[in-house]
Amino acid sequence: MSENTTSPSPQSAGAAATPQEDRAREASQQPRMGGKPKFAMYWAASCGGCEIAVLNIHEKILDVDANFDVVFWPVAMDAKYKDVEAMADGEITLCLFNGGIRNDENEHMAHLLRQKSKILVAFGSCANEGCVPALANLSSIKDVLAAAYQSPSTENPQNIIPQPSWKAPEGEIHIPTLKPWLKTLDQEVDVDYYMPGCPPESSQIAAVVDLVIQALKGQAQLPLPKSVIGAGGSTVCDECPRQRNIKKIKKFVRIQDIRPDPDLCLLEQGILCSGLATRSGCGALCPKAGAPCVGCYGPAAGTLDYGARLMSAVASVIDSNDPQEIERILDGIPDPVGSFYRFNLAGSLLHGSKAAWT
Amino acid sequence: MSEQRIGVYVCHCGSNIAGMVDVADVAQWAAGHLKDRGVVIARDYKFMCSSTGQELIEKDIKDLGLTRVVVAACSPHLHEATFRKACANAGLNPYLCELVSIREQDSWVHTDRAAATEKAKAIVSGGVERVRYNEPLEPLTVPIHPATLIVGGGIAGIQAALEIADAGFPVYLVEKEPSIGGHMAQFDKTFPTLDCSACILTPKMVSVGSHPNITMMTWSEVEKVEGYVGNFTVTVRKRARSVNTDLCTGCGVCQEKCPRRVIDDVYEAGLGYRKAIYTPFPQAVPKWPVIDRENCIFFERGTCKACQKFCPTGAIAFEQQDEIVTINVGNIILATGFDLFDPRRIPQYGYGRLANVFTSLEFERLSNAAGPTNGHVVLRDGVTEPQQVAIVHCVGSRDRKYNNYCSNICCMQSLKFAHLVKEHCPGATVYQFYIDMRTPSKGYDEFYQRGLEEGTLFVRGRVAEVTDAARLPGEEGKLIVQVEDTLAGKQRRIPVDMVILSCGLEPRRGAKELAKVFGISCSADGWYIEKHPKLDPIATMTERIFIAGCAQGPKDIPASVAQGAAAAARVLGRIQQKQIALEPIRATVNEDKCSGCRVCNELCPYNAIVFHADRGVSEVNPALCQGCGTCVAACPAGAISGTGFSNEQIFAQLDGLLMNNISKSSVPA
Amino acid sequence: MQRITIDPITRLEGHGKIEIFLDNEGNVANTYFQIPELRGFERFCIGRPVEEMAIITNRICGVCPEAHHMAAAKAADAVYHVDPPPTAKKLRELLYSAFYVTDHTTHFYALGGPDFIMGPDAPVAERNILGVIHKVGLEIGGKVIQARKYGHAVIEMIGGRKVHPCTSIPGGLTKGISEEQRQEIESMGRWAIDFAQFSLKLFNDVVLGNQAYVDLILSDTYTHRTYYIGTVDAQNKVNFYDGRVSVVDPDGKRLGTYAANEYRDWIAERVEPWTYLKFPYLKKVGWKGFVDGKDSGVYCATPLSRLNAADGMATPRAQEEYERFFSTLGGKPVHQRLATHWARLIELLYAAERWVELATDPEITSDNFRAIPTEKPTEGVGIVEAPRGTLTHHYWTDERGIVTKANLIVGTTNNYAPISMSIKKAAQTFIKQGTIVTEGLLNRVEMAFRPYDPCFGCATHSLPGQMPLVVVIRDAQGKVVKELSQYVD
Amino acid sequence: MAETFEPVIIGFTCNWCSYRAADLAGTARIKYPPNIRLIRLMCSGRMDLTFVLKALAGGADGVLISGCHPGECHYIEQNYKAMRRFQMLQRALPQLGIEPQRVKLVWASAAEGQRLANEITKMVEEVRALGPLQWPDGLHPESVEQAAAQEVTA
Repeated sequence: MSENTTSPSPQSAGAAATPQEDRAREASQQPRMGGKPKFAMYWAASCGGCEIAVLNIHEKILDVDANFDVVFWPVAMDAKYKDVEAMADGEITLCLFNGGIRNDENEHMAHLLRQKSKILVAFGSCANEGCVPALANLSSIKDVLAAAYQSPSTENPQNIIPQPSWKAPEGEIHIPTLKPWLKTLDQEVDVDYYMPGCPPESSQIAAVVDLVIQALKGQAQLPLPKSVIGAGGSTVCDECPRQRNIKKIKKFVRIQDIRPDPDLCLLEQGILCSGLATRSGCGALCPKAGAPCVGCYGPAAGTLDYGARLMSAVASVIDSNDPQEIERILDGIPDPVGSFYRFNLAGSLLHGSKAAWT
Repeated sequence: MSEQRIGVYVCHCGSNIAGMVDVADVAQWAAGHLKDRGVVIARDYKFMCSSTGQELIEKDIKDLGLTRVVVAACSPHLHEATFRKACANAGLNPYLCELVSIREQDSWVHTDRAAATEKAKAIVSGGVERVRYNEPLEPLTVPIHPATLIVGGGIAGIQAALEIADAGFPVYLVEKEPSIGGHMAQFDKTFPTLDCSACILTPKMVSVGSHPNITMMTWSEVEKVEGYVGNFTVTVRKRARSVNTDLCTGCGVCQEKCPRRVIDDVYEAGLGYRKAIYTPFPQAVPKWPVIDRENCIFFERGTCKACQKFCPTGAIAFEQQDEIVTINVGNIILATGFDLFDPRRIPQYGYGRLANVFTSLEFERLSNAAGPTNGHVVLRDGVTEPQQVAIVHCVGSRDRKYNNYCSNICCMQSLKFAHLVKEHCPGATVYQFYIDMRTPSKGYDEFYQRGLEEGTLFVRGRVAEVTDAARLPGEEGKLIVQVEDTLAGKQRRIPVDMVILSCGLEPRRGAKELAKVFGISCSADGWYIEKHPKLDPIATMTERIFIAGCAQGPKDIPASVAQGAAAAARVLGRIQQKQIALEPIRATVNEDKCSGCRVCNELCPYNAIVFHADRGVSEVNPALCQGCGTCVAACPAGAISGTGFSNEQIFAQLDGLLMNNISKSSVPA
Repeated sequence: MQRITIDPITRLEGHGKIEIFLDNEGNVANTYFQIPELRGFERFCIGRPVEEMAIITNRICGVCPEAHHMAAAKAADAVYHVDPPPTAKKLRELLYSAFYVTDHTTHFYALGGPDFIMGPDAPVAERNILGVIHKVGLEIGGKVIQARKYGHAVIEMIGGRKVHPCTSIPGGLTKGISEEQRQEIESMGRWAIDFAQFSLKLFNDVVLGNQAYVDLILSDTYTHRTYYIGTVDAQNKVNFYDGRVSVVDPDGKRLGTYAANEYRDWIAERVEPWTYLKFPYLKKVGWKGFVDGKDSGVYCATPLSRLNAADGMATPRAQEEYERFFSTLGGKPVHQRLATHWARLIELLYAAERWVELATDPEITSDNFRAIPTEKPTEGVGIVEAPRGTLTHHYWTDERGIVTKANLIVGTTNNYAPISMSIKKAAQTFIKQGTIVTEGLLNRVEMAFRPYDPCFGCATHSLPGQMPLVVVIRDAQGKVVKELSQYVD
Repeated sequence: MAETFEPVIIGFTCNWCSYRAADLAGTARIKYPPNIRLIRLMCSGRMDLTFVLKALAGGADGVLISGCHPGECHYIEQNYKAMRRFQMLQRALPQLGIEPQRVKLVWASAAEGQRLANEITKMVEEVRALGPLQWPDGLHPESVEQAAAQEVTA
């Protein structure tokens, strides 16, 4: 779920907003003595693409170095985990947190960095809405483990499954405990800003870096707390050069089945494209490359449930009033949940399948 | 959201609600548990809708500075207006008031007091959450065009046209036949009074024809309706008459001289002939004939022109083209009438196969003095008078295979036929084969009695078959009516000379297509749906479009006339207001969020959504929008919002109904 | 008994945790290298359309999404029994070569290289890309950034996006490239060749020019006699995108080669209860535990392995370097793990050369980059050489092409056992009779696995965070007696 | 949980047909179980699948969607859009581990109070038979973990 959750339910009725505003206000004040503001970036259960995307801002990375004190960034530099614990609360000015919350260690780091950071940014699709790994929320941990440790190439006659703690002959050793359910960052801790994308586009990252630097110099305003940064206010179609006509879908096709017209809206050609419901900001990269939008920038502002929005929209333009024919047309979408919640399952209203918790 | 001050008012509705719901408890609960949701006062009262009840609300609004009001009482369809008005009186925008139903949907339908009371709490809680997101709205007002379009020149349409025109407002009367008059013009006598149809109809037709405020468009059809409530732009196709109406005097020479005889299956129901250039009947209004180009020799072969040769005023105009005219009107009355059920669909009744099986309309013509037989009731041979006549009721009506409904007029028309047979063919025996006799209206049952007295024979039972296959002596050369006499409880075979099928009424073929043109809806039977089956049988669900006569359902002449007049009265009332206030429930597009994906474009049946290619965004025309909210739900970018039923309001109501708005711990067990 | 916990390891693209147990004499009793996470891709690929595997499984790893994209796309081709047109294959390989350039560059300059360029005993604070820049000069930083930039430019041109490409579908690609793009790609490729040669020269001067380093490379500490695998073309030359997988024994003798769909005859995986990662081994030889030698099925799949498993490189300059490599290090196979860094640079050169070869191929701009599948989808395997090892994707589908079972053996996973062995060996070398453990240990242990460039993001199909290298020494009761970090206190 | 489980069902009705049918059921004192709570929309075409999922995620055990009969929509044909969305959702629910019978589409004209009451009664029984859905509170995923605690250590 993201900033734009307009759900009036009291849990999200902005009750949390105040501490954010304080943090944001403080953050935008001139850094106190102790020199440059402190920057941290951390990856929880993620693929590392976000780190790569940040590295891909190329020369801009030097601005970060020039304007921030990089105190914690595992992929780029050595720093002591203990150092983070030793920091004062809110000592880190800006923390980009990517990755979902898959195990108790991720949880621990989320809480620690929340506590130590003035501005905590949910960075990238995983932290925002769960991304592809959240599709695991469709199955029980049992099944997930079975698929991995009873795989066709695994020789595991005694059906060994890794254990959170195990008594080796020499002593007990531990590995983190998997959670039944991959969570988004703001399902675990309070988040100040949301930066979507899988990964966020480097150009957007660069722009945000600039903005924050300006803001810290008092030359710009930080966006309102809880808002989405580094993305557009519309959906991908807004940036898509393909020609669009009124939508009437008689048949859904799989991309390998046709040679799509390179200039015409993919959805109108029956290819399930998520662009219409997906927040703009990427520049419609995939549709420009002839591939349908997969939805990695998440829901548009004001959307409570990405998949429900997309389903409602796509179903509305099915060109038939006959239940049987509609069923036939829907046969063209063999994996609705996978297709409509590809990146958003953890962030959706249901978070996953009942299978994951029963 | 700024802090809300909400008042909750729980109505006893005497014992209607209080009898099943502990209203005091509900009010108390709301005051307590919904306090931190903004409820500052919660009262219960005997009759909230009473003036004292309303004053209660108005007083609280003033004294307590309420910003929102929730009334838990009856259905919003009953009293929403009442309580909105009360709020308005107290200076609170009426749309900041929410009426939730704990009567129709709770106290009246449940039997367990405790459960009903808990449900009432949930309903109130839902209303409170929702009302927090209600916005102050102003009704949209649009001016009304004073002109009225009436489609259909039958008796209902004629009546409506005259009422409005006489009141001094312009009327366009569109009729697809060459003359107005409709089915009534085909009848000889009308039940139950048996007065002459022509005698009472013709004067009305004439005054329509000559009325300064009525523009008649016969031989014409409506092709397109655009614009919006109160300001429709209607496109009418005036088919080429091939006659210059400025010159034509209606002398009729052309019709005499025209060498091409055509079977007239509209006016004469196929029993008589007309010419290729014709007026349907002598008293036709307007008087000008039309050339039926399918059958005109000139249009077939390029020669003939007899009519032109003889026309004294040179009014024949073969070169005429269809004319497309657009007219602006503020109101529309649809009086498109009915079609007769085609009895060929019931083969065992033999119509079309057995010469002397007639339809009711055919008989109307037979018995009409101006008809093909000059009023002689004879068999197809044109000479033989029938000695035995069978009248079969409910042909195509009250029959699951065809139409479930009762066609309303058949019993009476059958009684009329029986009377006419006896009048024209003295000594003839007449059988009525009926299921039930239905003669409810004024003077109808008396007419039925009269029929009985005249010695018409009534056989109760649905006719199984009409055949000419003689099996018993006396059946040769006769039509045999096979029927189970459900009173005598036995099968009977009754030989007759003539069978009259009292055919049911059906919606006009193409009624559905026409409904689409006007944006109204049809019932499963195909009749146009009225706004309310009892309280508003004249209006449709589409503002400014009314229905009259058989278009709304089978009815007799008095009812059609009454409904035509009623529709006219409605229209006149509207016109006098000069402008309409529309419920401000509308969809609006946030152009910054709109990506121009165009998902919504095709979804609006009122074409209220336009796509601006230049800006790459869609826009909703508030005057065309009817507020259904389909586009709001479909917009993948969440760029369309709907006033009155916004996502926020519905989400909030959900949380309220599910009691997610109050911490679970404090939910009463 | 004492135990040492190293949790986790820095500058390794993924998360590892090392437990070292000492016996009462203070010698290493055992080490456990644990991988703490699992995301469950094999499970949730099930039910998805197979054509989406290329965009779902590349989320396994943001460091080498291109590898997963390719393997998944090739598997999907196989599932549909469709053979993409030559142009499609060449475009994919072109993208893939450019990717290799960025990836190997990143590793050598940011992750592995610093150990050498700065020297193993340099303060950790300096043993990173910034240190390298300071030592070798600022323009090198620019060059490294440039190399990554160019690589990603090509990836975006063909793959549609810089990270997580999206254009490979069953039967080919969703788009081709224009002549303008081709020219741009070619000129960037030519620059990449110079850069690769520059990097080899750098290695030559700084590392091979320094006897101490050469000795270090050749020292037994970093040597394991294992099997090696790597993909080779028809001429048994190294190939990243396609071919048969060649398997050679510790003596360099080729056991044979296998095609993608034969992988299960050769490779099996073992599960241990103390780690989420599995241990692949050669099925034919069998699992004998964490030991090397001819009788142990433990094998290695790295740049070094690929050179060992092949007969040479398919491009001229790389071939020269290939020959020099083995002559310098005393013939095939080379078992010294630290030589992997050198092997990686030779691959960098090959990738750059291949990049230009393909960019100048007359077919590359053809618009025949798609074949429409006509067969019923069934089952298929796709194999590519990920920079960190042979990558295998295997999918079974129903007749609609919906995945019913998925099996993934990922680059780094291949090397899990050898890495564990390297760590143990390093620990044993540097912890003797309770020698006071110093940070030297940490550096050496790090150096032991860094050649593998392990990416446990791939391996665990997750890439959780890392923490600085910390050694905790506990006594038998598990009480902390000493704690060391990489920083000089 | 109580001896007999009392499901909570959220009903979405259109303003013109099904809500009036509910009114009619009331006026005619037709009885049905109190487990349903209605939300009035202008048209079933307003039905955003988000409403259904929010209801289910928010504690509802079932959702009833109701509108005018096909061909009788007050807005001409918008109820067909509701139907299309409903059919789409029916295909997604099983993947989410939710029995499709928990969400129902019922056409009811303004005259069909009895029919609506019957459908509600039927659905309450069906959902009662399915048992509680009790989806964990989305904003507090801990409840998910409690639900699945025993699964955590496989």
